[in-house]
Amino acid sequence: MELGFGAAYEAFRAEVRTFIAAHWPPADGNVKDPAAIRAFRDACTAQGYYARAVPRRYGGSEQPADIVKAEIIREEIRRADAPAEVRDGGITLLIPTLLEWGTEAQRQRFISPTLKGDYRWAQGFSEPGAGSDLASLRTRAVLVDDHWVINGQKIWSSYAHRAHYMFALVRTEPEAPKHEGISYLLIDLRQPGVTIRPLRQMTDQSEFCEVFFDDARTPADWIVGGRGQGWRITRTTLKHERGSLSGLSWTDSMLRGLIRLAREMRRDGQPAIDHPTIRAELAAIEAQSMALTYSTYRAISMTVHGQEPGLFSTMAKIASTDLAQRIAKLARDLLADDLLVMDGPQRKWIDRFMISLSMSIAGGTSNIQRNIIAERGLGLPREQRAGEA
Amino acid sequence: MELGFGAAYEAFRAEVRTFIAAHWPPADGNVKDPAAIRAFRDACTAQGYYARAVPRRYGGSEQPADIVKAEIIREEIRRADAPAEVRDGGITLLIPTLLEWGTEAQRQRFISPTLKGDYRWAQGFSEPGAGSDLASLRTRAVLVDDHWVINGQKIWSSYAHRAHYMFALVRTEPEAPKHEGISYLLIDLRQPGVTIRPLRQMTDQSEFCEVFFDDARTPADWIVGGRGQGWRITRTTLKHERGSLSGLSWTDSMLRGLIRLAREMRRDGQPAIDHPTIRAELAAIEAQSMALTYSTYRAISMTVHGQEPGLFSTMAKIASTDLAQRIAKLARDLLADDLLVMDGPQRKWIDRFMISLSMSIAGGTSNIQRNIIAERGLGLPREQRAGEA
Amino acid sequence: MNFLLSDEQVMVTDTLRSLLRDACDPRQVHDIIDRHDGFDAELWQRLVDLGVPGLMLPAEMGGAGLEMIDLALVAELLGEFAAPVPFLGHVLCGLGIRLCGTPDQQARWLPALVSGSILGTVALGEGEECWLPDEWQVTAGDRLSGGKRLVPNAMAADLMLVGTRQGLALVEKGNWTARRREGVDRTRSLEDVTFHEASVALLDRVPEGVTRLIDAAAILLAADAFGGASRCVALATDYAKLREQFGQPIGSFQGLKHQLANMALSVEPGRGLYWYAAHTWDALPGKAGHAAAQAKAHLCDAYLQAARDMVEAFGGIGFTWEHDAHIYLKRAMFDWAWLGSPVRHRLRAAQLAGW
Amino acid sequence: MNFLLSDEQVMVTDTLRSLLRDACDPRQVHDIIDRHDGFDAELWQRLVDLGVPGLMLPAEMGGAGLEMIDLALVAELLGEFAAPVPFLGHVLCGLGIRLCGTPDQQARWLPALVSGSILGTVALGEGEECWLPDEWQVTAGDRLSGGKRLVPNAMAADLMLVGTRQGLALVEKGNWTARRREGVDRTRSLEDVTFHEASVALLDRVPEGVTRLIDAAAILLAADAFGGASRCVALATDYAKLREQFGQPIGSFQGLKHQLANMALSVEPGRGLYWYAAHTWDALPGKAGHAAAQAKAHLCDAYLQAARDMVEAFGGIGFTWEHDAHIYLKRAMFDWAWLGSPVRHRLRAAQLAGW
Repeated sequence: MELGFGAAYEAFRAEVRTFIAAHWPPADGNVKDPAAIRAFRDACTAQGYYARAVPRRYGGSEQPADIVKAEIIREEIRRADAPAEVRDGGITLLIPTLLEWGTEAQRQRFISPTLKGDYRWAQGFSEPGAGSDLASLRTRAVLVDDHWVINGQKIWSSYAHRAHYMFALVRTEPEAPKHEGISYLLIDLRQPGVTIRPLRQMTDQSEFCEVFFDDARTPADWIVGGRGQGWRITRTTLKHERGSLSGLSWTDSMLRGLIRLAREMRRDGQPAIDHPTIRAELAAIEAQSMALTYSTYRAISMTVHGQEPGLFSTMAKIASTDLAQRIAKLARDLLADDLLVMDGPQRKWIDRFMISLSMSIAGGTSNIQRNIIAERGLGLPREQRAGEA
Repeated sequence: MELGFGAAYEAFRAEVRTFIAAHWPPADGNVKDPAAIRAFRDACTAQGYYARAVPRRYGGSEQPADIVKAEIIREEIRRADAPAEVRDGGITLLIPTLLEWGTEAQRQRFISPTLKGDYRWAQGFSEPGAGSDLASLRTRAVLVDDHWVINGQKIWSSYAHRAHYMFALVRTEPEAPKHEGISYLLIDLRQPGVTIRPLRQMTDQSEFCEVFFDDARTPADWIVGGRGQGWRITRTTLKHERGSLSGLSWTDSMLRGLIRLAREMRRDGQPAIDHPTIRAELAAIEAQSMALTYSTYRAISMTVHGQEPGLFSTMAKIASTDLAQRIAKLARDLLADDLLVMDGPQRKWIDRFMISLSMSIAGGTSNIQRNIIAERGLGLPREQRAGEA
Repeated sequence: MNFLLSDEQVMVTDTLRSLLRDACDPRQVHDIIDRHDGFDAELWQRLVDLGVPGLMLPAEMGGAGLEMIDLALVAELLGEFAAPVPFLGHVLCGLGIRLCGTPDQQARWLPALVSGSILGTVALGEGEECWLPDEWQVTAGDRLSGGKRLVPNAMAADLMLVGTRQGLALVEKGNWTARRREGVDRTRSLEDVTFHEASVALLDRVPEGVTRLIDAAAILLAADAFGGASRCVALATDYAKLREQFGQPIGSFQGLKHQLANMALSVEPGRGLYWYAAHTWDALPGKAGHAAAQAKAHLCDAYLQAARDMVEAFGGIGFTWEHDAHIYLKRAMFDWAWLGSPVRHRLRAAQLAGW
Repeated sequence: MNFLLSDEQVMVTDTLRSLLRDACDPRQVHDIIDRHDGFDAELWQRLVDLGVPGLMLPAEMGGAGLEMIDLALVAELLGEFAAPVPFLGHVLCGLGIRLCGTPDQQARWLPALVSGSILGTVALGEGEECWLPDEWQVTAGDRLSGGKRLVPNAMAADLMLVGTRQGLALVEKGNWTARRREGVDRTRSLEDVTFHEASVALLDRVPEGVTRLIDAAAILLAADAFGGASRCVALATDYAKLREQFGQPIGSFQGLKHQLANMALSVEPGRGLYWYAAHTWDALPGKAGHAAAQAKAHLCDAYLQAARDMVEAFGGIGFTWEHDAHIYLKRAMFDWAWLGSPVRHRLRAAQLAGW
């Protein structure tokens, strides 16, 4: 058992650190300069640090899969505060899909500019009335001559108001059974038939959008895979999402923030962090976070060695959601009066108190996650429902 | 709004108190003397305090329903530490059933000795494999000449090893649909065909029994209601169980015990009750108990005034179960080292820590209670299951 | 025992509920929070016309001379509808004057508060969870200087009842400067106020009067919380009946069903607790401090949890500004924190219980 | 990074698991708890034969010279099977001597502990949650007097490692009187012991050795708790698959399904935490105190909750003596309380984290 990264990896780390130091910050010190940020990212790709899973012929760096190296790169980038690899839906979801299912023309056309950040993508899966239950979606596309004509509505599309394109699931075969009537289309969002309405969130910020299609059009060959294969494609794409350490660094930074907050706030005339109730709960949260961290390390180590990590792999997501809820609750207790105002020194904790709620919603509700743990993790029988075989 | 019992009731209370003082303790001071206890209970019945719902011709005191008077009687008996009304299953479940469904001969034969405590009854509903789902029970009775011949097994029959008779649900119509094949029989437990095995509990005490029938017999006319009516009879009997204050006094005494425990135990070098974590949790438990108490008062007041108390009436049971769990948890925290041993000064809290678990089991699991709250209380739809219309 | 509402109480709440259904539907609440510049003056006027400000004030001042339970029932309904009105500050101002004011002060101010011709409020907080009389640092002599925090509707108010080391003191409009806080709960504005050598009129020093005012505030917050929390249960339940997934209402799935049952379980029994607290305020004053603290702690915790659970039950839509959910979540945050967090009231209750 | 078991570790745990399946099935555990007069000597002998007592002891003493993680994996399995053996006291006794003993003491005692020719134990507790070195009051000079509480298998032990103000001290059989406690967990006997002018041999004063012994105890309890808690999840899950109600396995009802998922969620990630704690003990000693305290607190809390949840999942049958459930519930109570309750270890962890 070895918890560090081992000598070979530490050598790699040194190499990464040297590379970053040579390229960041830019000579003029302007870390906000878009051109400098772009140049840095390009250099990272050329070096084999970014776009590691993408072949060179499409603009990637085509490296063998190595989540430990990937994590070292992330850690060192974070430590240097250098521009991280872009991790939007275009890169994490669309590119792998195109690599597996796309035509050569689609790959040539879309992958490289997406990697560079020139094309930004919105995801178009959810609809009002079809959230966790994608099979029931109703946005439809009809092939008219050489274009798909699209009508309907998508929702929860992150940053669609800033995106150029959307990869979307739409119903193209209305006569087919539910799952088999869906196709995977690429759509230019900047056309007259598309209306995008950002959804204002309860935090008074906007991240998600509604997207309305009113005779929007997309070329006939912007379909990925065959007609009616959209459902299958999406399922394989989602399967590609692998265990990663990135969720952990979020948890870790929340926890460190919480400790700082507990030092700043007071309770019963003493620093809150010295109060036994606060202190014990903070330690309990830390333990929960440690459990999650080291179980993830274990799962990743096993995956790397070709073993099946088992039960834990079904629960990583909901475990971090639960942790976020618990952090939000203790933050609430610490905030006390500051919970009343958005213009106080702890505004970010007010937002987090609310955002922790959206975590259990984003990407499938916690109840669906619990079903997965129970059925896939524990092997409990699926529920027999009326009308099912 | 009036929280006390009102002047008329306070006059009744004074009368009860005077009566008890005149009859208890017995002149010779021997409060353990069975004859004295029995004499006291008989006097209470004659006075109209006990067996209030039972007609005089069967040995009861035949009083108009009045839960406030009933509560005052209970309070005064408790205060005087006098022998309480017997509240076993024979009295709370069987007698109302006989009054509604029994033949005159059955009433004459069974009610009076049951009231006096000469006949003790065990309940025979649950079976291994048929707990919450009574309709699937399998103990069967066949009418052979003038006797039912019974074979099968019952479980969770409280104190069957000390009982004389059992009221049981058995399958008499094997061809009928599940619910319609069950009859309600009275059975003498002291016969060769009956074997009773007390179930040792995890607390090392025995309350529940398994009862095995091996060609046990009961007279043909010891059936209550008609053949196949057992299910219906039981449902109406269970409906008779009314909101009562008796659960509250249990909760209240637990809470007072918990406060005493918090005074006795130490935490971080101070009395545990002074420790802010313990103190806050104790107060939170008290608030939960108060909420339960006064919502019960409201529900009872409404019932007395012919109003429907609504949502709360579906949740009184599980609310007290939840409270018991929370009490058990704080007791655990207070016990610390004493949690390790059964021979310590806090043995009763060890038992309670375990018994709190059996509360959510006894009389229908908490999950079934939650279904009732959701469906009956909140009006959520019943789940459609495979094979149902 | 007769622990239930009288026919009159049922009638009054029915009347008020229809008024709120009509005059305080969610679109109107959204309008107010989107404008973010005050309260719903029209709705407030209708509540004034109904006699809400004078409910507990003496008949000779124009009030109805009713009891705390009556006022708390109103607070429950305002909570249920998340009514954006200056109820809390206004009625506490009047109640404080009734409890501690000299006859002259009562005669001068109460009729105006009852008629709604002036708006009153209370300044209790001083920051860092200082809310209660024995924590107040602001000192009132001939003049008043210093600051109070998180005062409801201070900018709109004409009269402010200020908690000071010398007891309650009255300050008139023009004698403070107010800074608008960006309150989380936009249905109830909060401002920080500063006094600089302000003219001030001390009320009689009636220590138990001050305590009773705090208890009243706790009870009204608890009642608001119960109303809001019940609405959260109802909203989530209604949604679960309508919204379909996998071909059936999501409310038929046992997982969600049990979550909704648990929500209801943590909310509904709270009714008896806040009723009891209000009843002690009227009938058993020796028990009121303890009961009020317990009600405030228990109900406000339950409300905030119920509001969070409701947001989750709605899924993504519940996280949007357009949806009603956040109105309740934020109102729950107000009830939770204003006057001090639940744990503080629990510790106060423990002390009052003599533990 | 290579945070997983080696092939050898997998092999050893597989071997041990088959041994326990055979030699420690529930009927055997029930026999022991029904007899209530000690441990399963035959099973213990088989564990001794397998080399369990010497796993972490040096090769020159007959041990295997392995690491804490290896011993913790054994503890997990013993927890999973609720093995009624004197493992905890015995291995801690050997480990304490290894950590703090003089070469002579090591040479004298360790081979005998490895071979199982003598049984060792540790006396840490003094009652009222005094478990840790800075709380020990018992004083060892030339002689030892006083009492220790809740000592595992003190009546059967030949050698006792006693925590004193002067550090760890060795006392041989015959130098104490033991009073059998009616332990909640009958798979691990507890006795109170009294020393009266007993002969005693102090170990070297190696303060960090004493601390490391405490950390080891915490880690072994955490590992036992993880094994037991996982078994609770498995038992409840298996039952839910078999038991039918309303015509289908109860495990197909979403309500129970989610409860079982939540149980698993509160247990399974704990594996990484106890592994980490064991790993720090071997490889990152500066972090071991904190990690061990956290593991003990987190896992033992999770175990007790999982055991309670399991009993509920079984319904009435789970409340009977004949059923296995209470064996785990009571073992969870032991793990939770012995060496101090979770909250104490959390406060210790906070201090060690430098908060």
